[in-house]
Amino acid sequence: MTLYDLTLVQVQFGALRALDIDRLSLPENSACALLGPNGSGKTTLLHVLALLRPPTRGAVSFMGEPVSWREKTLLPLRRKVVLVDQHPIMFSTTVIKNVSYGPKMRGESRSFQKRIALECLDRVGMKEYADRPAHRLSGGETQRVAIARALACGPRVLLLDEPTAGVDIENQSVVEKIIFDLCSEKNMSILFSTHNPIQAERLARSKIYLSAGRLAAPAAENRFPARVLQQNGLLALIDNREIHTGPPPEIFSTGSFVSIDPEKIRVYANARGNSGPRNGWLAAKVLQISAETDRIRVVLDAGKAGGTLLTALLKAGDVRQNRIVPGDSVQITLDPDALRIEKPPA
Amino acid sequence: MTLYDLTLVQVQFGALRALDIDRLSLPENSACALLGPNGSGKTTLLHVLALLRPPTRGAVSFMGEPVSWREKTLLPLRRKVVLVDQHPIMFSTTVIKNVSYGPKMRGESRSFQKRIALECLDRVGMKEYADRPAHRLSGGETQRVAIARALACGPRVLLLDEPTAGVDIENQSVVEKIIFDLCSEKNMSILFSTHNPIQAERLARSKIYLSAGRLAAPAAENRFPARVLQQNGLLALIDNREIHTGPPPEIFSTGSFVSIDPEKIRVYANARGNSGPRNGWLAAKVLQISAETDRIRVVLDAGKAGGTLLTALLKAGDVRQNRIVPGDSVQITLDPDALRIEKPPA
Amino acid sequence: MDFLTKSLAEAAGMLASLDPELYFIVYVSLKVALVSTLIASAAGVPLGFFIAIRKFRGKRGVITVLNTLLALPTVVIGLFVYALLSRQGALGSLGLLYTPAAIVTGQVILILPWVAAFTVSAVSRIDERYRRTAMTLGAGPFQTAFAILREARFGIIGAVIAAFGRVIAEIGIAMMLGGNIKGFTRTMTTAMALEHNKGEFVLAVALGIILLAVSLAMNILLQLAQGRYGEDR
Amino acid sequence: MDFLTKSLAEAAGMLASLDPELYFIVYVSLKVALVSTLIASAAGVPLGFFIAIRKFRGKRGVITVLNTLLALPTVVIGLFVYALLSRQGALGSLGLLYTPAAIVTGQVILILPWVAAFTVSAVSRIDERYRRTAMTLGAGPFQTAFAILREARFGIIGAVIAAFGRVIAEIGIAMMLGGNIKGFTRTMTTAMALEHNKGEFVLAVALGIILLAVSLAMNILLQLAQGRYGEDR
Repeated sequence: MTLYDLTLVQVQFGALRALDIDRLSLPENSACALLGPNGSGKTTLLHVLALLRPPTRGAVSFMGEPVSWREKTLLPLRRKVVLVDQHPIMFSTTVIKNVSYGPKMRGESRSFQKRIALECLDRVGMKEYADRPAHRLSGGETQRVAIARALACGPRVLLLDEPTAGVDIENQSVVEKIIFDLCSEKNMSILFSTHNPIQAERLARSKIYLSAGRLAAPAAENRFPARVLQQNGLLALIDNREIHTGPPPEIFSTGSFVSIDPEKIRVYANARGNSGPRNGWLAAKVLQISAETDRIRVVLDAGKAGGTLLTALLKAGDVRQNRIVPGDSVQITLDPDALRIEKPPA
Repeated sequence: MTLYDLTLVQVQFGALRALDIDRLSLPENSACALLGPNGSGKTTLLHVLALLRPPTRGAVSFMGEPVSWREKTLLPLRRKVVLVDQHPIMFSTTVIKNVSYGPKMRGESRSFQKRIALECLDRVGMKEYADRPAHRLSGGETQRVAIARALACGPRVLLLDEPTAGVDIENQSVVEKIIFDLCSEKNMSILFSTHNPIQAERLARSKIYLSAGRLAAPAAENRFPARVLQQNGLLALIDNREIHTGPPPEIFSTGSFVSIDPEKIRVYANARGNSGPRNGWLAAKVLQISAETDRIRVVLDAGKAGGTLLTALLKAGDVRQNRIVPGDSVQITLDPDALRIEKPPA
Repeated sequence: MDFLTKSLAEAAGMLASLDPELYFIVYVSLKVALVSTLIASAAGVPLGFFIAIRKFRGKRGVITVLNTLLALPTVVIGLFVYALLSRQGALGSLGLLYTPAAIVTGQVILILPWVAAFTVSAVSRIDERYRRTAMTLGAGPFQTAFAILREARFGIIGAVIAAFGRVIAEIGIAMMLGGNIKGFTRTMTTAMALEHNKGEFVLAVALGIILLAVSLAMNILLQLAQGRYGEDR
Repeated sequence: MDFLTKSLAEAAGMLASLDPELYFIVYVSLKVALVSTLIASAAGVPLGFFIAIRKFRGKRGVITVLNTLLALPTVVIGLFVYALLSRQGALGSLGLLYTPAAIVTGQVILILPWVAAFTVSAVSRIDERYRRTAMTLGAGPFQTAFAILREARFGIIGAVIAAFGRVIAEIGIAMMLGGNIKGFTRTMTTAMALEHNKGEFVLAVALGIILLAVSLAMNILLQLAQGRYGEDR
């Protein structure tokens, strides 16, 4: 069974379209990371998935049921999913009363509330804080208690909004370890947002990328404000650099964007003695290479002067064979269908 | 001439020692990045360097002169250095009045104020915003105007606190480009803090690492809360994993930290058929490889279960020869003097 | 200064001797102020809470009107209620003029907007995340409202304390609607204002000491409530 | 209700006929309130600004005292100043009792803590980054202080407006120290409170209309200043 099915979901804040998702399915018992830059809509998506914010348009179905967004039918559904905010707040009472809030709302007995709260606090290593005032904890401690408070609700889905942002360095690894353990939990799906690709890679089994409110290719960084010119029938201008592309692009004035599919960038080590840029090739410098689920993620500096960051997704074999090491100068080409040009908003 | 000389500088906030620097020299005309995790003292150091916060203890000298921290002698020195805050605030007036504030304070003529302000706004591409109310700009626009406002002071030193934090994605590359251009400026030193190693690598010519208020080895991540046990005379326990070390460590209870020198970690590709861990070796997985000034930075997952992130600094040749690619399982050893054990605070 | 010192000494003696006239005036003042505050709070706190947590058309306008009503001068309220309660007035037949009930009526009109407006402000200051947190943890609409109310408790207590401090120290309404009738509607403020140059100066000073003590005590309570409140956020 | 409507109609007629007695009372009220506000602001704004931007021992205590003085009841101030200015009082020889100067003295004592406390609060709300930004851009100590003052301007204007609104509507001080002398110290509030059941009801209603208009106007100005202020941050 799928956990969530989103169809043509949009969230509009005044003039800003914060979220614009054509179709998104999340399977049950998944451990999924939600990636994207600041302002890309991660938090808005989490609020929709937590059934806290009805989308402006579109249909959401949760655990096979279409969500009607009427308060009466919503409550039982909402009790199956818990969101932990980016900077969680604590009710101004003790830690244990915070953690037992969920069971209390569900009408559980006092003894059950206490038992489950202590159990969950123990899981995050905060049992000895049970009787402390909750609003005096540090950022990292608050995050851990907030996770315990969410777990005490016994949710089928746990949503975490940037769980390690604003957490001190000592608690960061503790929180990551808790999430790692939760990700292998049976009978609970987990979805967390992060801006840290390494964290996503280590903790999650799958990933979603957001860029400007839309689902994006797994390297949303490759999106540039661009003037696109039809010149020689074949060229696109990005950040004043020429990049080859197959079909002649349409002509737009400023305000348009160019996205480059990271899977369609080829990277070649500089051939010996062949240092000058060849026709149709771009010179670039390798900055970073990291592991992606079944690919290698290569971050390239393709600009003239501190210029344009490009992300390519390559096969491990290609990287090994080419002996590409960060710091290397390389040459890149784009496949004919690598470029996607977005019209400026009307 | 050195720009700054700090000797035994400490900044204390109540019980917290936010900054504790034994010795730091910054050369003139440098372009330097200041790295370190949240709460490591980056902002506090910038405030000291901007001559805005006298250290609790220690001596600062600026452009050859010892700083006395008396308001009278401080003002002429402070007029040579400008700090751009992490989230800069704008005075509630027009953009151009904000930018001409520095020249105005220096008693420049109105026509000069206006000319220099427009010039600086032009440099950051915000000239057409001159007459807008400054406190209604977006985060990225505010950052650009704040840089223009700082430049209008004609400083010898420009300090930027996380200049791309809180900046929308479109403006991020613009701000980076501005910083890149400023870094190649003659007669102006630039120091910026960032938590993005790629940004530091691309924009700066040198780097400073801070960890818990102290200057740190160039990979401060290798610092773990640890129980260190004298066991077999040779072992240290980190995060419940055993790591070899040469000299028998002292015994501390909880609260101590272990740092591992990233230059003293050796990484070996798994020998064929020799997959089990050998004596004195640790198994790890390569997560990320990136370029560091004259080294390659390798991020390793050395934990059992989503465990311990280790950073190693290797030579490019070693990486190439070993054909290490992210995703690989590798084995690592530590040099006998790789571990440094910090006593818990008294 | 000698005169002031002498009056203070005599007033202290009067306070110590448990003068029945003095303490009856204090009793009337406290009773009237307490009843006014209770009525205004019983209506104003739910009203303010409702305005703060509900979204409805014209909400901004309602809050502006509420804030504007804060400026109602006591003498204007007094005059308005007088016109209603006087023999020629619409409610003249009730015979309430120059009774404690008349003072309470005017004072409730005075502080109801205070209690409501400060409740709106206290509840609005509560971070949106409290609502979201309660909801995501499975609270229904009433439980969510209660969680928000609970977080705003110090602000709301502060509103009630401020309202009590305001009515205990006001004079316009008490004078115009109570009429300073000895042993019936004479309050601390009316006695002080009207009797001081009729040979009752020592009584006035003694009442002044008590009124000052009550006012300062309310203010200190208010600062404690706000301080506690501020610390919590 | 008929009575109230009739009174309102007659009062409107009185307002329209530019009745000299009516407008002289309004003139005295506005003059006294304005002078009080100006004196209190001239002292209270710098005092509050100084307390807010300086660090000194006992700052918290000074702010607590200032906040506590907000609760001084008008009748207590009136009684205290009366004791000073009455023939037997320390300043009795000045002959100020029952003059506009006496009212001003009492009102300044009333609102000086208001102006100062609200200035402290307005300046303290100004983000620490404004100070830092001014300093790093090369401003000296006075220029930095001026930059902060400039950012706090709407809050400070709000404090002054609130103070004016408070004195124009207060009655305790005006009555006890002015004595409601016709053509000299009779203010809107004292006239309304003391004359309404002596056949001067229409005058009282006419004054009530003007006082209400002034109070609401002040309050609306205050809301604008605060709104503008809030929007800026």
